[in-house]
Amino acid sequence: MEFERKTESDVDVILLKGDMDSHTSPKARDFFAGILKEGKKKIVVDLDGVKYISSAGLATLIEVFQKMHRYGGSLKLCGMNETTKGIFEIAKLDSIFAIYETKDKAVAAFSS
Amino acid sequence: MEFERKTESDVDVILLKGDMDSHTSPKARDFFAGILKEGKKKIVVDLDGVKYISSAGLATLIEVFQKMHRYGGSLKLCGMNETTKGIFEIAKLDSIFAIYETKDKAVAAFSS
Amino acid sequence: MEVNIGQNQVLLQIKSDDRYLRLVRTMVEEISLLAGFAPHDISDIVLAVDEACANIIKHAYGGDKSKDIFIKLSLLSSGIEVILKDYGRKVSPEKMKGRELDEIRPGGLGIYFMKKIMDSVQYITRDSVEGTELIMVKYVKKCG
Amino acid sequence: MEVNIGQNQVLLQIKSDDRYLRLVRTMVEEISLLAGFAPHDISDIVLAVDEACANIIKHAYGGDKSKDIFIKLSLLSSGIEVILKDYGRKVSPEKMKGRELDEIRPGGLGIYFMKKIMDSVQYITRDSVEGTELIMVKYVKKCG
Ligand SMILES: Nc1ncnc2c1ncn2[C@@H]1O[C@H](COP(=O)(O)OP(=O)(O)O)[C@@H](O)[C@H]1O
Ligand SMILES: Nc1ncnc2c1ncn2[C@@H]1O[C@H](COP(=O)(O)OP(=O)(O)O)[C@@H](O)[C@H]1O
Repeated sequence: MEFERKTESDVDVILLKGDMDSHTSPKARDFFAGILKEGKKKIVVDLDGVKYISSAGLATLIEVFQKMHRYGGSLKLCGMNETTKGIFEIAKLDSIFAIYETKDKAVAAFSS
Repeated sequence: MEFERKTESDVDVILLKGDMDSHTSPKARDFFAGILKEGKKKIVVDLDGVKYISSAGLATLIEVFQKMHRYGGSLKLCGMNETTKGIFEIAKLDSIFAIYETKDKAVAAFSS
Repeated sequence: MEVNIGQNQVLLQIKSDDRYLRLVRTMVEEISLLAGFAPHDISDIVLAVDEACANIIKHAYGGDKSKDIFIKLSLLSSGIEVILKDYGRKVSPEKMKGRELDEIRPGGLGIYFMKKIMDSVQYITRDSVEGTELIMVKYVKKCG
Repeated sequence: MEVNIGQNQVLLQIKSDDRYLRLVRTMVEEISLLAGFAPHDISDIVLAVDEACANIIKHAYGGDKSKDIFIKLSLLSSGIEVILKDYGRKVSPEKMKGRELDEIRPGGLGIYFMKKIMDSVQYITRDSVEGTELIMVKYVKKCG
């Protein structure tokens, strides 16, 4: 997996690239641990580069979601494809996460 | 494999879709046999939908090329991707076939 | 695992190493395509088999990357059968059940996915035989 | 073929049916990716193995779709080894050579591709052993 991080106004945008399975998720977990340490309150995770996500990838995102929630931060997701959207739906996580079509919409949602 | 056929002025444009390997090439051979029977003189084969071609696929195209040559017809190819272009090059067929980047250029070449 | 396969079967043997999961997924994708499944079903089946393999690596083999996993894929007349064989820790098949989704927590989704996606999910252990066999079947639905 | 594989190996068993070639290709692609090959090399390796399998089906098994092909892929420290085992008609390894390209004709490119692409291509037959083993190796080039 590859990770790209940039800031748009006061929002941290994380672009993930690669499959999020049980092989790659530990790396994603480490990456997010570093970011959460900074106590970031507004994070957008862009899944545009993620073709596949398994329960291990979902677990990583749920962990980020819950940890941020605990310190009053908020996580938004965007850029899902048909496959990843379907997997969120089977897991009934589409109603738990704040999911946006595009990165711009997700970023904008923080200031509305 | 799938085949689409259309006519642009007096040129027959054949769009191929799918991998051209030893499994699919017999179908392609049959398809072309039907077209060559009509004695078509100007044919463009658009490989835009072909992600992969093996020696079996090349053999099919060489056969079309040679049969058309015998009755005074001419075959042009277009729409190759990096992979298929590479395979034509290893086989040194890039100098044998008339290869164009786009379908429009291949069709236009017939009237120049 | 026997080494005879039928005309409609392929057999893949890998080590219990997560880095081979991608390979397993592409293989399941190709066979599901041959079986005539729709794209939506194909990604589901890929997910189910990925979860099953990941569970074998994590639970049956406790993360030991050096053990064997056999994956036999069969094209049925209208569907696909996946058999996963491991030689690891046995758990009684009744214990292999997914949790409810009402609680949001990381983990515990694998078996839920498998049961939700496949038409049949069956864990088989035998006293005289090492390890576990997992048999999953999914049929091509004609409409919908 | 033995059923023991090493940590860096995967073993695929298929029937000698052309419809499984796509599956073989995606599998070779995935392992070549793990081996660290560049995209250009990966499509070449995929081609070489596809040609080798197609030859087994066509020549060693004469088109009989019901026979076995074993494909063992090994990640080397810097490259990939592909072993293809069939139980079909044997041909003396010296006869397995590609033709020159000066003549343009359909066919006869398979072995040429394999030798052009791989760093080593070796056919092995033994009097006491059924069929043929084909061993191909390609190394990751550091530059160029
Ligand atoms: N192949 C297996 N071998 C042994 N135990 C397993 C296996 N698969 C699943 N289990 C058990 O079933 C439980 C639920 O599995 P699952 O729903 O995939 O969630 P998770 O793996 O995240 O715990 C696991 O925690 C484990 O105890
Ligand atoms: N696996 C094999 N078993 C037996 N003979 C083979 C095998 N592979 C290749 N050959 C022989 O070598 C020849 C050249 O093979 P190749 O270069 O792939 O061209 P083609 O298959 O188009 O003839 C074949 O025609 C065949 O006689």
